[in-house]
Amino acid sequence: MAYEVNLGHRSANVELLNRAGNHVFLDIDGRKYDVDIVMVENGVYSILYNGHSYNVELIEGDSSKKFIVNTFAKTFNVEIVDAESKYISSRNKGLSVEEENLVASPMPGKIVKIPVKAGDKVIAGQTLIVVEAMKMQSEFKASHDKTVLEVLVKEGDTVNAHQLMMKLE
Amino acid sequence: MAYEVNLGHRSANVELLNRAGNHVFLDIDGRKYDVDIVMVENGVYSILYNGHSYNVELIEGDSSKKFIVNTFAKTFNVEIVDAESKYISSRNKGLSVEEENLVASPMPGKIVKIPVKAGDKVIAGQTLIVVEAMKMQSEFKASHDKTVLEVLVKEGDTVNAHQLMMKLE
Amino acid sequence: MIKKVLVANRGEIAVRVMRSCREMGIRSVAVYSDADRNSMHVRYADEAYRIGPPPSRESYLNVEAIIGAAKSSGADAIHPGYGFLSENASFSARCRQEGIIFVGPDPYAITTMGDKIIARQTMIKAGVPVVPGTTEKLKDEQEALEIARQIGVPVMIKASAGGGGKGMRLVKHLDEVGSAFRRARSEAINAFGDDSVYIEKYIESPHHIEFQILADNHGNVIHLFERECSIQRRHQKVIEETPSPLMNPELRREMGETAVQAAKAVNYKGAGTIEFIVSDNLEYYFLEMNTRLQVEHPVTERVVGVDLVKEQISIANGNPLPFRQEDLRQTGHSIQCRIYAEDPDNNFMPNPGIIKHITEPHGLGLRCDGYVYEGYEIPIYYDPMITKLISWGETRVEAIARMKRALYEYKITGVKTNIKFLEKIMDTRDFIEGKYNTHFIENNEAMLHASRPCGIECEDMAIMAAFIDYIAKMESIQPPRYTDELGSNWKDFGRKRNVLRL
Amino acid sequence: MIKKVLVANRGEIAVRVMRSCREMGIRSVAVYSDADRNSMHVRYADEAYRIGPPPSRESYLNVEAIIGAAKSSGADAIHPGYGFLSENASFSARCRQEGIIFVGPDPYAITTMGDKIIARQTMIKAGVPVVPGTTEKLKDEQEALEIARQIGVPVMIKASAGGGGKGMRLVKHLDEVGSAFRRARSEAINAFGDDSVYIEKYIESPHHIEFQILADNHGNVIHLFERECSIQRRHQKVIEETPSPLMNPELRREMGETAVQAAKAVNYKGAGTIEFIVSDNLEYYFLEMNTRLQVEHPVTERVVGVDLVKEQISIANGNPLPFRQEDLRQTGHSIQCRIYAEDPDNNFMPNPGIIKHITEPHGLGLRCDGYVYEGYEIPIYYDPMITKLISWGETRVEAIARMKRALYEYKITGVKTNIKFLEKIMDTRDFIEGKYNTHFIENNEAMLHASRPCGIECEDMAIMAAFIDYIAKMESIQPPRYTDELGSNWKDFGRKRNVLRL
Repeated sequence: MAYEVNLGHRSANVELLNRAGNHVFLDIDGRKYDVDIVMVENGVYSILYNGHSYNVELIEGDSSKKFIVNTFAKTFNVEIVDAESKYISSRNKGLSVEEENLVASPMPGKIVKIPVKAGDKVIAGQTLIVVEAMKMQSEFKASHDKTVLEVLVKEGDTVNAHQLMMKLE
Repeated sequence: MAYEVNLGHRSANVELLNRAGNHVFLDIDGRKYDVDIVMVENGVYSILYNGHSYNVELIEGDSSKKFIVNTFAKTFNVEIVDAESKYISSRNKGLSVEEENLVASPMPGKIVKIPVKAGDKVIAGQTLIVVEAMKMQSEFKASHDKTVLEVLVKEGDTVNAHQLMMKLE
Repeated sequence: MIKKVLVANRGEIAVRVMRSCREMGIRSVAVYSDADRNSMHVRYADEAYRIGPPPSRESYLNVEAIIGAAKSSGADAIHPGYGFLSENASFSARCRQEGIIFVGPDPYAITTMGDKIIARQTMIKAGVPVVPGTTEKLKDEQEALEIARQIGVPVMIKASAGGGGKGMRLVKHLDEVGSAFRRARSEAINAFGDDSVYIEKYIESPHHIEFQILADNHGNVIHLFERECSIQRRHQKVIEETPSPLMNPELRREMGETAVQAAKAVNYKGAGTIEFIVSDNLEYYFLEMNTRLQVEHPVTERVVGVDLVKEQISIANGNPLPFRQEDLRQTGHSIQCRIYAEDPDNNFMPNPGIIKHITEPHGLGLRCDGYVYEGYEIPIYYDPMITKLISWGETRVEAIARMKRALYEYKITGVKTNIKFLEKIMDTRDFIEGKYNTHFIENNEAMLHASRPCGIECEDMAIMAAFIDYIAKMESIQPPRYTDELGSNWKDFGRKRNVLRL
Repeated sequence: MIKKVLVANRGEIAVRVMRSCREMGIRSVAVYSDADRNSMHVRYADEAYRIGPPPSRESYLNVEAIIGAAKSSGADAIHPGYGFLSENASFSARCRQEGIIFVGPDPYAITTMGDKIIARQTMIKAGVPVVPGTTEKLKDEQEALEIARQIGVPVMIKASAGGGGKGMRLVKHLDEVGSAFRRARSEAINAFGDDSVYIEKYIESPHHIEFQILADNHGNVIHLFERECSIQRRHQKVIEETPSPLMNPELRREMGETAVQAAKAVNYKGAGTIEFIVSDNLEYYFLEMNTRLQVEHPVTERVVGVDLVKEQISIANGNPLPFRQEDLRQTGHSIQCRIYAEDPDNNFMPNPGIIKHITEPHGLGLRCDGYVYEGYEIPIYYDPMITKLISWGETRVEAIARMKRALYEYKITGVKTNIKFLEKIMDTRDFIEGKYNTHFIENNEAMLHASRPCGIECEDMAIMAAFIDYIAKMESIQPPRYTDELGSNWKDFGRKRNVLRL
């Protein structure tokens, strides 16, 4: 069975052709790979391919199908698209909230200031919320003229990474 | 509820009196302890008691009730004796095989030589089995005059730590 | 004789101080906020006391709580580390009042060096060169022009109440002084409600070079040579090294003597650092004195072969310095990289979080001063620096090669760090040639933010690892058995996955 | 110029060699047996090739497989590390035949120094002192007495075919020579079927001191001073240090020159070590030469400031040595402890197994050369040494204090180690005073095997941790939900348990 795997903006077609213990034979976008792959520590894979020794580290993201993957050179977001994800994604078509309408904090921190409230009309560039982490304050600003739909946090709250703080429309 | 906890040859009476988050109040053999105890890494406990900072590392043994515990000074075998263990131990009374009749390897290794076979009579000091690990051979010898009841491994086998290799009687 | 030291700090510096205490047979006492119960310094110390809630001003800046912990534990001395209360004169005074040794200078030295204007005046009196210019408000255009002529262009006209570049005017020709003065003044009044401006020589390619000094209670003051600290982002040092690539023996001797003079001028005791600003043509000016241990002290320790924390404690014990100036030598070259939990591609935004996996570098010529461990959650309340990586080499070339090797070995997942950014600095021509000043990061922006190439095979490896991980998980989906769960632990769980069962 | 090095070894030394390769910009190639697929050297290398099943003779001693891997990978050079093929003259010759650079001496030097009798004769010819005595069979009592008189008592009469103390007789007075000769001979014939015996001077309190040498292809030979290696268990070194507490400048100079002479006598090239036996009154005798890198080379690297692996590769590249004898100095003091997976309380029986948890020491003046990691299973097939811990101090006292601190910080669970045994050595008076010889461990048996006191409070803490762990587990017993299992990973699992939910 072939899977679709998204790596950043690239979408790859991946098929597992054969396997025996750590030896895995697969096809990625038509390239055949015969590799020896072992998880040596949790989340750390050692891959031997054609004599080359690769080390790849990964962390599971929000779901079991999403990963942050570190190679020597670069960090990627990787997502496995299986039948279930395709079904969900087809069902959600047209229903999805635009990402720019959701204000989330990229890192954990503390809400220092919320100079707007639900119902406010805001203009592009206007500060919506100020989050402090490690002695540095970050201001989140509106990208376009919008209306504040809902404020989900209050001043003094601590937030987790990727926590939704505000909805706009 | 009080538990019996064995530490080496010592048997202690332990009772959990109260708890709130990491703060635990307990009684060990009549001594009252009010401690702040946290598992900081898996198997690594940090205990603050009376201002003192203790680090205790533990590994689970064969069962969930047995532990190898490292303190700064010493390593102990610790066993929790709960109702279930007491019941099993009372049922087994009189049935238990004497430990000296069981030959087990203390470490993983490879069986180099078995100079005896089932049915052989052996005398105290006679070599029963030779195990090699890390370029060093260890000879296991009979402690008393015995008869070999059963040989559970063969030459060339690799054995795990604590694996039973031979039964005597 | 000090027998027990309370370390009024957290993070790597708390652990570092406790390490030297342990080597000296001195017991160490940690203090911690509620955000730091699991922090390494609490685990490392012999004793530990809670001092308050997470925000610094309620814990690590809470003088009463810290003095209380010192009294409860019976500590003889308090080591303040850097930051927090380390340059707080009233804390130093309070310790003395309470009969506790403060491992650092007396309140007089802290106060004098803590006030920019007083420090400047004191240095001028002691014959230490300061950046030419005024500190007082300029009366009028005429005075501005006179002074500009005296000190020579380029000069900078600055608002006394200023900051953030506002009310600042660079003057390259004398005939611009008048208009620059007027504009700076009008900007100043608008921005700060105060039209005071002053004038200062402008250093075009400034180098930040500092000298480590040690002074005992018997009048002996020595320096332990320089540290080059010009590589900074947002005015925070990122990389430090010693010897400085800019330095020559003559200048080193001269600046070292000046640093000793500066310390003597405030009757300094303990370890301290004189910071200088140095121009491309090697004119140097006193900038400020840090009356405490510096973050970058390890490069000096490595090249001079001295444990500065031990020396601090020895001085606090009243011992004379164990060496004279002529006993000290610089051997080889040392570089320090500060590893921050931050996102270099997003304006260096801090990135606290949980350390999922960490592998720290080891081997010849490396030192790694950190405090995080697997499973540790870096709190949101404090500094984003998680580790200092220090390399040593027989030559600067070797120290750079070793640092690159160390950064390659350093693996951390769970939080974003500046490790790849530091690797790129090591590959930057200006750095390799040792030709850089405080503008280094802005001058090399493009190169430092370029992402490294990951070819199609490299990409496929990333896809493969994620795919195989996913497949392995899918195939093992079955409610774990009761006994499995009981018997399993973290590491066993890892072990079971060592061999993939696809 | 060497561009790619195959490291024909495993464990810490393979990783250590690869680290220097990486710093030199040289690609590294690992070879591994089936027992080592997960081993650190395979992960660390740029390339990796399987060479056979777990037993050494089928993998790490398998010349064909290793040469094959070198050819497949296109490696220019092979670094043999220590052990395995490092002192195998025919392997060195084979590499040359295949056009691969062997990072080590030529077959002649290996062969000459590898044969005890030839080495002894070669050294005598070169004027290097050897242990007085004969190597040939003694004809009769008369000859025995004559030689004993020449070299002076005490002497040892030894069976040529001997070993394990059999056929060995210590003679303290000349009038005992006759009976000792007869008894040694009869024991020898009974034990080995060969009555050849020889006579050798007996060194009562032997010290094992060795000199590191470096020799290039241009006739330059230098030494990098001594290492004291007298602390041994079962004839294996446990602790090494430099400088030797026994040494004085005059003896150092003389022995160093002798070591250079010894190396020149076999036209040596590369890094090598001359081992000496030294008596309490500082008579020294050539013991053997190790024609490779030593396990204990890091103490020399630290005190002399030289990367010996880089020098080996530079010599192999045909470069002249970059320094002369007079450029080299010893700075401070360095000690190495070998950490073995073994049970010191059970005759040092090896203890392979899975590393459950490991915390390695860090900070000023420490180096940790290891290869194990959490979750790694130490194979049963190879050496039980898992890490070398190297401390440095301005003085020997500081180096010891730092080593104690490092051993305190070093935590490892899952396998038994000799860490606590090493800590006790650091606390032993003879060691602290630097007054020890190869009998140190037997002389201090009682102290070294005494268990440390753990008072009632310490015991209660052990009970408490186990009890709380058990209770927490009991209370969380419920079949984990499907989604939990899917979403959980190792580290998250740990994290959930960070805060006890009792």
